[in-house]
Amino acid sequence: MAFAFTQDQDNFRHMVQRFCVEKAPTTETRKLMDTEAGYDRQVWQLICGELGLAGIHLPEEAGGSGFGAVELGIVMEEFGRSMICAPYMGSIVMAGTALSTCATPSQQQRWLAPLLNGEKIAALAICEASGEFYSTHLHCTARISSEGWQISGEKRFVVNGKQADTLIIAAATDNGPRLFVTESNATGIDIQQVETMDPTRKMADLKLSSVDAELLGQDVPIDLDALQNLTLVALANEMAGGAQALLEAAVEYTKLRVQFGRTIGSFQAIKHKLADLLLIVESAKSAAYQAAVAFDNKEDVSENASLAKAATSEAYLQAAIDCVQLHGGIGFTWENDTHLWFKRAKSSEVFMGTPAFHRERMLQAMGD
Amino acid sequence: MAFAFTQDQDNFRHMVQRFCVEKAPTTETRKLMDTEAGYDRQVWQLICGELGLAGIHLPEEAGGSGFGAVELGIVMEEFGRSMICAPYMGSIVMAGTALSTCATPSQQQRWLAPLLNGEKIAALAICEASGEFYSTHLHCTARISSEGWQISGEKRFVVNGKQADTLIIAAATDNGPRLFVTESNATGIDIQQVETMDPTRKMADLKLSSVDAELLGQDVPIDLDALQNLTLVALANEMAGGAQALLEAAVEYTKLRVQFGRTIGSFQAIKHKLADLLLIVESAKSAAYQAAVAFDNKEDVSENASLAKAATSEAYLQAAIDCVQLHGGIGFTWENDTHLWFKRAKSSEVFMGTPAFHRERMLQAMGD
Amino acid sequence: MDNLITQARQWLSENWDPDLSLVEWRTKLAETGWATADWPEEYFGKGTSAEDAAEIAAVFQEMGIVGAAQSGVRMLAAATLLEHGNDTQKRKYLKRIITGEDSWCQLFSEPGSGSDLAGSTTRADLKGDEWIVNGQKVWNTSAHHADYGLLLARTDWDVPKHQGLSYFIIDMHQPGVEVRQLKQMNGHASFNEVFMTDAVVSRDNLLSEVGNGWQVAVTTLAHERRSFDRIRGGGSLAEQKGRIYDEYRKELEIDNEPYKWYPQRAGRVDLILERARETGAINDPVTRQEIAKLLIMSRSAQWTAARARAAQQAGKPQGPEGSLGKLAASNIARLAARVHTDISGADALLTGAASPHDGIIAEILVSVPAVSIAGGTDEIQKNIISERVLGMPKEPRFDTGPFKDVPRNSVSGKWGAS
Amino acid sequence: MDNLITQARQWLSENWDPDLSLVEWRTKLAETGWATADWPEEYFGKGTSAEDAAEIAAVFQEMGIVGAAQSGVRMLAAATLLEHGNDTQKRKYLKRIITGEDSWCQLFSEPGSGSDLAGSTTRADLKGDEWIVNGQKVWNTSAHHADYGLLLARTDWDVPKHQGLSYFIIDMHQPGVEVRQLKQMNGHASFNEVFMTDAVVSRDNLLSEVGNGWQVAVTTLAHERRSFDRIRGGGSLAEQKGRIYDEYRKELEIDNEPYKWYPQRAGRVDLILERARETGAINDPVTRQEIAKLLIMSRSAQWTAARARAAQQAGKPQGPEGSLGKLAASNIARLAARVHTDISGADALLTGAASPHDGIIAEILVSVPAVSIAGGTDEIQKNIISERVLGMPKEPRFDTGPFKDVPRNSVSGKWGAS
Repeated sequence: MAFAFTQDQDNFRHMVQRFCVEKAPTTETRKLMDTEAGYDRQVWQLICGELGLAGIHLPEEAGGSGFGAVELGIVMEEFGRSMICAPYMGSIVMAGTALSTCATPSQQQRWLAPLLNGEKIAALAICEASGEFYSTHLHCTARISSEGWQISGEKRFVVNGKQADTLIIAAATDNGPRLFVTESNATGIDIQQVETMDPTRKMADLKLSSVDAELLGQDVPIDLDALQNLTLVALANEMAGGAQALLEAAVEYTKLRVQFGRTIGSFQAIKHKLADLLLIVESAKSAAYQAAVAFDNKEDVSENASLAKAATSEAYLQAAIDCVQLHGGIGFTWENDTHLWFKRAKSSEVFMGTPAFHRERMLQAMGD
Repeated sequence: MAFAFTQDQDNFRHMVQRFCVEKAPTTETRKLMDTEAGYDRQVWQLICGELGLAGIHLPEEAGGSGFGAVELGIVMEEFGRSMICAPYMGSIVMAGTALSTCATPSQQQRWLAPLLNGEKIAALAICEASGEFYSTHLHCTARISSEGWQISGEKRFVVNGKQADTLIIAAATDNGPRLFVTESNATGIDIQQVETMDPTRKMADLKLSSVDAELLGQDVPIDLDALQNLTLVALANEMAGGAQALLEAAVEYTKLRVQFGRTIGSFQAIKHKLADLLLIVESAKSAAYQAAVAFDNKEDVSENASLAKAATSEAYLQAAIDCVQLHGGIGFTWENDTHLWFKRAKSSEVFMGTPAFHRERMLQAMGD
Repeated sequence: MDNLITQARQWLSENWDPDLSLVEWRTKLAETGWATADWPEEYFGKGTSAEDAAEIAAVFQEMGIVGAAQSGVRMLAAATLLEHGNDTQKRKYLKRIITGEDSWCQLFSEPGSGSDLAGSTTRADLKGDEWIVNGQKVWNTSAHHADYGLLLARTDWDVPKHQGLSYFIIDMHQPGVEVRQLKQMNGHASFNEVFMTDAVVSRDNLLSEVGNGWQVAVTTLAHERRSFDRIRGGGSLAEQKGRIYDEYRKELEIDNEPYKWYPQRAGRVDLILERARETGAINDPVTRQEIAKLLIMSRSAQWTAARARAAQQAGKPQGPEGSLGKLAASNIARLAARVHTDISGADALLTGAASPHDGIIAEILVSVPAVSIAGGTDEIQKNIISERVLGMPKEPRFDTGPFKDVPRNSVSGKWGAS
Repeated sequence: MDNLITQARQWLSENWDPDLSLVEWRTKLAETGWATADWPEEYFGKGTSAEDAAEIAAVFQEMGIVGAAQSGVRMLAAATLLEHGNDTQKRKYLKRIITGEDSWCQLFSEPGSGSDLAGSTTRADLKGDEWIVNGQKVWNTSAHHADYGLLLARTDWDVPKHQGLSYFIIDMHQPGVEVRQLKQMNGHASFNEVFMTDAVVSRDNLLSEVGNGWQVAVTTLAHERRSFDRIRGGGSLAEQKGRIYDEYRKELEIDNEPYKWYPQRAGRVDLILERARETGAINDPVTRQEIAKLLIMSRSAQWTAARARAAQQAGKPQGPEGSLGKLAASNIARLAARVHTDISGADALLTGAASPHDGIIAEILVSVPAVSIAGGTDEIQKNIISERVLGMPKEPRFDTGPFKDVPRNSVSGKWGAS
C-alpha cells in the first residue's frame, strides 16, 4: 500500500474484523477486564494459531509471517475498534518485536517461539518513571559477574507485566543500555499489577533486585528509542480503530435517539459535530496508515511514528469526549459501552508519551 | 465598581457611546484612516475639550479629572466598539500617562497640559524590536554632556509617532533606563510612518542620532514594565469593546439574512456559534474590567493586566473570525465594515505582546 | 427587621440545646417558624421576606445552631408545595421536611426524555380514587433513601405534550415502585432508576390540577437552578460536639453521598498549580501556557458570575452574564482535565490508590464528561443562550401536535449500549 | 491507445510551430481535435476516453506545446455546452473556447443567494423572441474580461425554486450589462458584481429547456468542483521562447490575476519552518508545539486526499475521504494564520512592503478568512458531509413551496455593512 490497501490487505482486515465481532463482543470485554489475567486463553490460542496473527509483522526467520507494519496496523486497528482483551500489545508488539530485533536465533527459538504459538506471554520493560518511555539514561542496571548478568532496579507501566511468563528488561551496562531476558518467576522479581484507568490493558510495576538474566543478542549498542517506534505505530493504528468505533457509535445513536419529536441526529449542531469528528478521525487514520508505511519503508520512521501518535491520541480523545456527550446521560453510565473506549483513549493518550512530547519528538526527528 | 458599574459610570459610558455614534460612524473612520494624520482635529478638540476625556484617568494635580483605570476602560471600550479614529491611545494613554507618572510639575505644565487640551499630540517610544515591548535592556542610549542629554538609537511600533509633536523616549543611561522628552522636529530625528494592517491606528519607526532631549523627572530608576500596564488595561478594554461590536454585528446580520427560506440565524449551528461567542466576549469583558479594578486598587497589577490582554486578544480575534464567517462572502468585502474590526483585532493581538507572551508574564507575576 | 433578628437571637439562645435529638429540636423550629422564616405563618414560617430569612439563617450559622433539614430534594419539594399544594398537602408534608423525618426525590427525567423533559411517557391513569402509574424514571438522586417522590406523569395523550402532564406526590415505599442504583463510568452510583409498575397515588396527592403538571414542574426546576451554585454541606458545624451534631453529621453524610465526586467533575482547577509544582510541570513552557489558559478561563468565569450577582444586587436588569455559568463550567472542566493530564503525564493513566493525589486525578478525568450533560447539556444551554439572551429565532418544532402523534423513542424499558 | 499517442506525437511534431499566433495554432487544434480529444469527433474532439485524452495532454506537456485555452470559466462552459447545448450552440461557441478568442464567466451567485444558489431572484422574462433579464449577480470571477456569461435566472415564480430556473448564455457586451469590480478585505479585486438591467438574451441562447436551469447548473458546478484541486498556470511553458509563448503567457497572466492571492488564502504552510528558523521562533517550545500541530494537520489532509485518489484509481467505492478536503483546508488555513502570527510576533501587524516576506505574511493573515467561505462555506460543507457521508437526517426545509411564497432577502440591489 502507498495510500490504498491492496485487495489482500482488505481481505485480511475483514477476516480480523469478523473474528472480533464473533469472539470479542463487549460482553466478553467486560467479563475479561475484571479478571486478573485480562484475556481469554482460548481466544488467544485462536489469535496465535488459526488466525496466525501473532507473528504477522515478524520475519519468517524469526517464526513470523513476514508481513510488515501495515498488516500489523490492520490487526491493531481492528483490535482497537472492537476493544478485544488480549495480550497482543505486550506480548507480541512489544516483547515479540524486541526479541525478533535483538535476540540471537537460538534465543528466538527459546523465548520468541512460545510467544508466537501462544504458549507463553511476555512483557517488555523499558520505562522507569512517569513519562520516561524514551530515556537513554536508565537507572535500572545490569552487572556482570562470573555467574552471568544480574539486574537491579525498577520498571513502570509494563504492559502485561503481571501476566507475563517472560520478561524483557532494558538495563544500563557499563557499555550502554542493553536488553535482557528472564523468566518472570526468577528470584528477586516483584511484580505488582497496577490499577489503571483502562482495565482492558493490564500494566504492572516491577522491582528487580539482583535478578539473574540473559543478555539478548550480542553485546552491541541498542537504540531503545528506535525500538519503541513499532509500538508507537501499532498504538496509533489501535487508537485510529478506537476513534472509528466511537464515531460509528455516535452516528448510530444520534440517528435513533428522539427528543423534541425528532431524531437528535437531525439537529444541525449534532450533524456538524459529527462532520468535524469524521474529519478528525479520517485524518488520524491517514496519519496512522502513513506511519506504518513509513516504518516498512524505513523512511523518517521516528518522525512519522511520533506524528501518528500525537494525531491519533488527540483524535481518539476527541471522539471519546464527543461520543459521551452525544449519548447524553446514558453515555456517562457504566452500562453503556462508551466509557470502555473513553478510558482506553484517555490512557493511550499518555502511554508511550503525551501528544506534546511526540510533537516535539517529531520536530526533532525532522532536524528542527 | 467591584463587579458592577455605578450609575455615574453607566451614565458616563452612555455619554461616550452617544458621542461615538454621532461623531464616529464608520463612514468617518474609512475617510480618516486613509489620511496621514488619521484623525479629525475638530472631533479631537471635542474629545479633549467638551467631553473632557483626555485626562480622565490622570490625577487632578496633573491636569486630569482624577478618575481611574475603570473610567479610562469605559472610554476605551466604547472607542474600540465604535472604531473611532483618534490619537487617544498614543497621546493620552501612553504618552500622557508616562508624563503624569514621571515628569516634574513644571515638565507636566510644559509637555502634558497641551496634550490634555488637544493642542498637541505626543507619542511614547519604548519598543525597539519586534515583540520587545518589555525589554529591560534598551539599545537606545542617552549620554549626558555639558550640553545636556543626547539620545541615539531606534524605536519601533510608536503609536501616533508620525503625528506627534512631542516624543517621550525610553533610553538606557549608565544608571539604568530613563524616559526623555523632546520635540518631534528636533534635529537628528527621522520618523517613518509604517504600513500597518490596521490603518486606523497609525504607527511609526524612529531613528535617533544624537537628539537633544530632556530627562523626565528626577534621575531615579523607572520600571518600564509597570508603566506599560496601564496601556495593557486600556488595550484590553478597547479589545473587549471591539469584540462586543463584532458579536452585535454578527447577531444582527444573521437575524436578517435569509437562505433556504429561513433566516440563517435560525440554523442551530449558527445559533450555537453565537452562544459560544457570547461566552467568550463576556469572559473577555470580565477580564478587562477586572484588570482596570486591579490597576486602580494596585492589586496584582501586572498579573491582571496580562491576563486581560491575553483573554481579550483571543476573544477579539475569535469574534472577528466568526463575524466574517457568519457574514459569508459579504464579510470578506472591503465594502462591509467587518474587516475594520478584523484588522484591529489581528494587530492588537500582537501589539504590546502576543497572548502567549502575556500568559507567561501572568504566571511569572503570580510568582510561578 | 433589626427587631426580628434580636428576637431570633433571643429565642435561639433561650431554646437551643445541643443535647436534643435532631427531630426534637427541629420540631420546635417548625412550630415557631424560625428555621423557615420566609414561609407563611400558617405553614411553619413567619411570613418574612427572603432577605430577612437570610439574615436569620446567618444568625443560626453564627451561633453554630442546626437549622431545618436543607439537603437533597427537600427544599425543592417544599418550594413546590408552598406554591402549588393545597392546605391539606402543606400541613401533611412541610413539617416533616423541616424536621428531616421525610426525604424526597425528584421523578422527572426518563430514559426516553432527557433533554426533553416534557416528553415524559410515564403514564398515570385514574382508576376510581387512585392514579395508577406505569413507567420508568432515571437520574433520580437519592431515590433509594426517599420517602416521597415528586412525580411528573402523562395523564392525557390527546393534547400537546406540555398540556398532558400532571404532577403527583408518590409514596416511594410501595410494591409498585422499584429503585435501582445506577452505576456511572466513574464508578460512583449517585443516581437511580425508578421503575413504576401499577404504582398507586391517591387522588389527594395530585398537586395543582390535572394537566397542569408542567407549570408545577417549572417551579421545581427554577428552584433547582437557583440551588445549583449553593454550597453544600455545613462545614462550620463539623467540629461541634453534642448529640444533635452527631445526628446532623450523619444526615449530611447520607445526603451528600451522591455529590462527593462533584468537585472532581468540575475539574479541580484549585489543584492545578499545586500539582504542577509537585511534578515539576510548572517549569515546562508548554504546560505553563495551558495552565495560564485554564486560569484565565476559570477566573473570567468567576468574575462574570460576580458581575451577574452584583448587577442583580444593584437592581439592574439581568444581562447576558447570568446564563453563561453552566456553559463556562463545561469548558473549564474539559480544559482542566486536559491540563491535569499534561501535568501528570503517564501517571494520568493510573486509577484508584495508584493515581496521584489519592486517586483524585483519575476521578477528575473520568468525571468531567458529566458537567456538559447533567442539568441540561451544553447543546441545550446554547439553544437557551442564543434564543433567550441573543434573541435568535427558535428551532422549528415537530412536537406541537397531540402527544400521541409525536415521534418518540421506542425504547421504554431497558436502555443499553448503542 | 498506444497508437493514438503515437499519432498525437507525430501530428504535433509535424505541425507545431512556436511562431504561429495562439489563435492560428489553436484553430488547427480545434480542427483536428488533438487538444480536446475526449470531445466528440463532430465537435472539435476525437471521441476518446478521458484517460486517453489525459495521456495526449501529457504529450503536449512533455513536448512543451501549447494546448487549448484552459483557464478561467472556459472549460466549465465547454463541459456544460457539450452536455446540454444544441448543435448550433456547440458549433458557435466551442471552437472559440478552444482558441481562447472568447472568454467566459459564471453568473450564478447573487447578493441574496450565496449558499442557496437555487434561491436566485434574477429574472428572465420572454418578450417576443428575446429574454429580458433583470437582476444582480456577484462573485463573478473575470466577468470584466468575459465575452459571454453562463447565466442562471428565474423564469417561473409559481413553482418550487429548483424548477423555476433556466440557464442562458448571455452576451456580456451590451448596454444592459454592467460589470463592477468588487474589492475584498485583502485589497485584491478578484470578483465582480454584474448588474443586468433589461439585458437581452436571444431565444437561441437558452441552454436545454425552460425550467431546466438547475439541472444544467449542476453540471457546471460538478466540473467546477473537479477543477478545485487542479493546478493552475503552465509553469513548464514559462521559459520557452517564441511568439506563441509570449501570447500564451499574456493570456495566463490575465486569466490567473484573480487567483494570485490564493496560495496565501490557503495559509502558506510551506513557509512555516523557513519563517520559524528566520525569526528564531523555532527555538521556542510553545511555538514548536503549534508548528507541529499545523504540520500534522496539513500532512494528514494531504494523505487523506491521496487515499481518496488511490482508492478511486483502484476502482474502490468512494470513502468519506473525498468530501473532507475543503473542510480540512479551512482548518489548516486558520491554524496556519495563527502560527504565522506566533512566528512573526509584533511584525504580524505590518502590511505591504513593511510586512515580512515581501508582504506575504500580512496577505496570509487577511486572506485566510476566505477559505472557509468561498466555494461553499464550512457550514454548508458540514451539512453535506453529515448528510451524504454519514447519512444523517436532512434539515427540515422551508423553501419547498412556490418560489414566490418562499421567504427571501428583501435586499436586491446594494448590500452594505450589516
